[in-house]
Amino acid sequence: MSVESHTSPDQPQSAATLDTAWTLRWIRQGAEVLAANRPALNTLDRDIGDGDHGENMDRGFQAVLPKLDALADETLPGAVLKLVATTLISTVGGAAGPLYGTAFLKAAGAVAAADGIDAAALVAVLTAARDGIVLRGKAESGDKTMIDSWTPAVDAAAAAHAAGSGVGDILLAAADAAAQGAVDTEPLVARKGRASYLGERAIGHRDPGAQSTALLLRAAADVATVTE
Amino acid sequence: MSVESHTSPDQPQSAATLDTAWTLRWIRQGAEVLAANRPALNTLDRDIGDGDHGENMDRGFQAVLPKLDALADETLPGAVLKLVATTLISTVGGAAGPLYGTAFLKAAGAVAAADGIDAAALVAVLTAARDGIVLRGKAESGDKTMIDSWTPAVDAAAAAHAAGSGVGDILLAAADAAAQGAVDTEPLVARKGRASYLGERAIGHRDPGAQSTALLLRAAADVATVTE
Amino acid sequence: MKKLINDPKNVVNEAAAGFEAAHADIVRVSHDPIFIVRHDAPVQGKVGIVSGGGSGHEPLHSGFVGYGMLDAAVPGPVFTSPTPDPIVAATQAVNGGAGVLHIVKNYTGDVLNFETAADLASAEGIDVRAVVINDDVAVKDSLYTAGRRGVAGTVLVEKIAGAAAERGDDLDAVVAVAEKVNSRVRTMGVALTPCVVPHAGEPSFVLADDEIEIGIGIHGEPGRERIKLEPADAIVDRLLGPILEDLPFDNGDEVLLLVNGMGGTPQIELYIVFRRAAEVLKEHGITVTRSLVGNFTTSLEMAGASISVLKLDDELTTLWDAPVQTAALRWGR
Amino acid sequence: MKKLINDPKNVVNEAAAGFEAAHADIVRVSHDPIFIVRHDAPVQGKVGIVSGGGSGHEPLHSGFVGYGMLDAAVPGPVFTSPTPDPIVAATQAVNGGAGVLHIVKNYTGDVLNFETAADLASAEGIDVRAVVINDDVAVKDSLYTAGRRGVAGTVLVEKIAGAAAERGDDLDAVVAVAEKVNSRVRTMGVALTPCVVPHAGEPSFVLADDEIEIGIGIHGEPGRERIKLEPADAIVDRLLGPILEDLPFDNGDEVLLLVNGMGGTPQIELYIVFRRAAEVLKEHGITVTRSLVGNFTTSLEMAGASISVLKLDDELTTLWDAPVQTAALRWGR
Ligand SMILES: Nc1ncnc2c1ncn2[C@@H]1O[C@H](COP(=O)(O)OP(=O)(O)O)[C@@H](O)[C@H]1O
Ligand SMILES: Nc1ncnc2c1ncn2[C@@H]1O[C@H](COP(=O)(O)OP(=O)(O)O)[C@@H](O)[C@H]1O
Ligand SMILES: [Mg+2]
Ligand SMILES: [Mg+2]
Ligand SMILES: [Mg+2]
Ligand SMILES: [Mg+2]
Repeated sequence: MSVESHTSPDQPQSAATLDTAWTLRWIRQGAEVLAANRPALNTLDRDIGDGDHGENMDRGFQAVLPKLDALADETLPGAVLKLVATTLISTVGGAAGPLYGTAFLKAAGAVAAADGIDAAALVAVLTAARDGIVLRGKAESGDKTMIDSWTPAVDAAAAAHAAGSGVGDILLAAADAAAQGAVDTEPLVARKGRASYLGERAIGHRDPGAQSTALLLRAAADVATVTE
Repeated sequence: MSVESHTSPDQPQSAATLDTAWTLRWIRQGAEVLAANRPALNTLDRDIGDGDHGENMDRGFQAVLPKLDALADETLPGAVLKLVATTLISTVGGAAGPLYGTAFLKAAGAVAAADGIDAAALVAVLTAARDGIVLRGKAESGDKTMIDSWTPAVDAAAAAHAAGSGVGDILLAAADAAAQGAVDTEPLVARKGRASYLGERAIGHRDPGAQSTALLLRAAADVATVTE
Repeated sequence: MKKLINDPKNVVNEAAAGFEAAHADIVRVSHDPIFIVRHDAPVQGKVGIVSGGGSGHEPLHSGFVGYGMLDAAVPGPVFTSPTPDPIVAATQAVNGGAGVLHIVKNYTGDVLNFETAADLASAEGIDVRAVVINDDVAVKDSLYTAGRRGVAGTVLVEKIAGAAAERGDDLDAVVAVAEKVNSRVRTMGVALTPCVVPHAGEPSFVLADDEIEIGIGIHGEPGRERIKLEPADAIVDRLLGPILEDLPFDNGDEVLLLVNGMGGTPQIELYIVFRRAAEVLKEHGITVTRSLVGNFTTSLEMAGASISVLKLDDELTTLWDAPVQTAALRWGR
Repeated sequence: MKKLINDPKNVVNEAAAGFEAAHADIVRVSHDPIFIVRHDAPVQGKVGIVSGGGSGHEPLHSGFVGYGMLDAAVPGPVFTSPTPDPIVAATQAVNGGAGVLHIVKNYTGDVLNFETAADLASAEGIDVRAVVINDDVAVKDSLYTAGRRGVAGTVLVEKIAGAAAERGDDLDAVVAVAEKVNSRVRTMGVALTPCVVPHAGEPSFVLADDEIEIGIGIHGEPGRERIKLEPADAIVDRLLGPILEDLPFDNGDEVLLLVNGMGGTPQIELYIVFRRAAEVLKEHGITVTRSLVGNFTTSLEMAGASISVLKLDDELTTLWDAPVQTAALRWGR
């Protein structure tokens, strides 16, 4: 695994900006984590949906992998994110396909033609992704959707940035908040997506999309923070 | 229950001839026994057929009962048997309906207009019933059908008659032989009826029609032999 | 047992009432004795066609009553052949003076009850003939069994004989074409799960979670062998092999391919079966010129399917294409 | 899980290939991206109608492609909406210059993917409009849910809008009639057993041996309540009550009554349901003038049924009666 660390070894460190290599590592790591969590996400979705969320996410990210391999070396981070977006849109289907697709598309737009994502840009990227999902899916916080993972992540990222953190710590904060957000969907009644048909019976179950968001953001943080 | 005994009490006795009252008792007792054995016959038929033999026989005999109640007092045994025949034909369906229907029709024909069935007539009646079934169903002995109950019964009845037995003992002999005949179908491979599709897999299962025959002939004997 | 029924005793009657309510443009229903006839029966001068048998195989036979197919269907109790009375009544109801054909599936009960009914109807001066359908190749030798069973091929006989009667063929001709179809169609089925007869309340047989029954009958009677679950393509090959050998079907034949669902199998699976069957026929140089896919001869909610292959010629193809207007099969009007 | 399939990944592709082989007179199939079109698409000057959604509901939608109904169907993976690409391709394939209607069942995934597809197709100059079907009264308030689901009423929209397009109505008129049908049809369903999605291999939900789910969705989503098994008549009453109240249907209305099987329910049970539903409607002074009974919008092998009631008028009745020639619904040609 390539290393972005510019400081001393033996300590976890973050890069000052996230580059194409990080973007590629993120998506590859995300694909790996989603593949490993396919059954778990299916199970969450079986409890309160139709049991295919793991299937859908895995199909999409597996379709992305060969396309990453084929990219030219000089591809910019925004272009990688856009490729992820279009591939997810054309392979995931279901609710998650257009929602994650839009998220990556808006993220790509936020990065634009920059060759690196610094702390401020990172917050903008996460915010754009979340806003894209809201634009398409019209979910509000507390509706028991992936938004309940994304919004705490965006808020935590903004707070970390305001506190002067670098990209690695911002991602860590976002990942931690997303994970907590996913857990916090458990007591909720759903108002969007299939789970909304369950009424009270959705209580006690974690939203699968919130969980996949948490997994993806954790992957983003993991590949930014490296230990020698 | 009416009593046909002409001899001393305290001993099982048979009437010299079987009359209308016996015929009515037989069919009523048969209906009762078949109702009680409905699940058991269904189970036998489920093992090697389609699971409805108890249902079919019970439906038919239950349909007979109110018709018996409506009979004029002076009805002859042959007319009772004919009524049973036509009712079974029009209510049982399946293979058993036409076969038992024909048996009772031929039995009625053998009794004709007699007002009682003596020992010789009884053997003729049983023989006619069996022959009727063979005529319609073309089964041979050992084909694992009701014939494997009827033929031993007819043979035993003929032998008992030849040995000088009265109608009660003839019926007992027939019932015993039919019961044994039903048991003896167990090791057979079927060559007629639905069980024939099972091939070797029919081995070990008793034929439901042979069993219902044994039950009916036992009822015939039971209501002829009375204990004070 | 979970079923959308009221009293198991009333299943057939209530279904007939529902059928009548849903299809009053096509049929009338007699409730006592119970049978279903074309709304315009008897059609004067036309050969009448009556079929029937135990219920639980719907749409067979009631779903095939109507213009260009059956004149009447006589439903017995579930999986139990009807008695002669309703068969006689149905025969009378469809007698337009040109005689009546009984299409009978080869089961002892059906054969015997239709025989009795035919005797009674004949005694009343109706010219009744019977054709006994025995298309199931799973059952081998009538020396050792009650003979081959009548299964999904029955639908093809009913459609084609019905078209012949509708165009005005006489009784001899209708009997001849029914026999011709029966002689040229072969079927074999597979069960993945058993079915539950309402009055019994328990499965009619038991299959382990990984077992299937090759050569199943339409009442859950067993067939050739019980094997472990295999991919659909392998199962199709097991069914088609004996079918093709039996007639035999030859290179150059044109056929109708029927993939019939047993009741509980999703359509998507039936098309997967059809795909492989068409592929195998092609490999044998046999051309599928007509096809039918769906639930036509079912066993209640059994999961499984059967494949039927009918060797066509111009006459049969023309009769197959002729207009038909029934609850379950309809085209051309 | 026992299914007549090969690799679960190939279920949709192989079924499409089988569908193509069986119905070459009616449809053509594009395999990459996967969609099914009328054999004569695009019909110049005719409004094209495209529907689609997750597979597992067959015959919906592929079985309704053909003359007088859909121009194309886009099957997603089982129970998962298709992506925009095949929807766009199907939209292009049926565009005869008069615009294209997308008939979309109201599920987040379907709505979003069809939206994206419509944007892309519009960008290529095709006039695309969408009607979102939400006939399921089991789901109450779109303030608290993703809104009512599109279920079996979809078939009625597809038939009637298809007839309007076939007779030459323009896009506005076809959209209007589709919306009219959607506004006048109400549906509610019941599940007796769950179904098994092939790639999952396990039931999508669990019902105890004596439990049923009232208000089930067509992917096994729950509805109103889980109750103990009841007689069919009582279940029908539970389904019809909310349907009749909702529109509301009134004394004097003429309606189409659709009793739809979920896939694993024997036809005989569907007719028992139909019987009671017709009886209840009659008690309310509502006349059933058109009816449809069978498996039209299924959930794989789920046992259960849904009842749909559509308030007819002369226009809708005329369009319902118009000729249709598809794999699963056919009359008049
Ligand atoms: N309107 C919405 N806004 C945001 N997220 C949503 C919305 N609807 C559904 N989701 C998310 O999508 C997830 C389900 O995705 P998936 O199972 O792949 O699609 P489908 O529901 O079509 O089967 C839910 O867990 C939820 O997080
Ligand atoms: N050809 C035959 N000759 C004599 N008995 C027969 C014949 N075929 C079937 N049977 C008898 O009928 C019985 C089955 O009757 P039943 O279950 O009522 O009818 P079905 O087989 O039509 O369901 C068998 O157990 C057998 O004894
Ligand atoms: Mg899902
Ligand atoms: Mg039986
Ligand atoms: Mg039977
Ligand atoms: Mg889905």
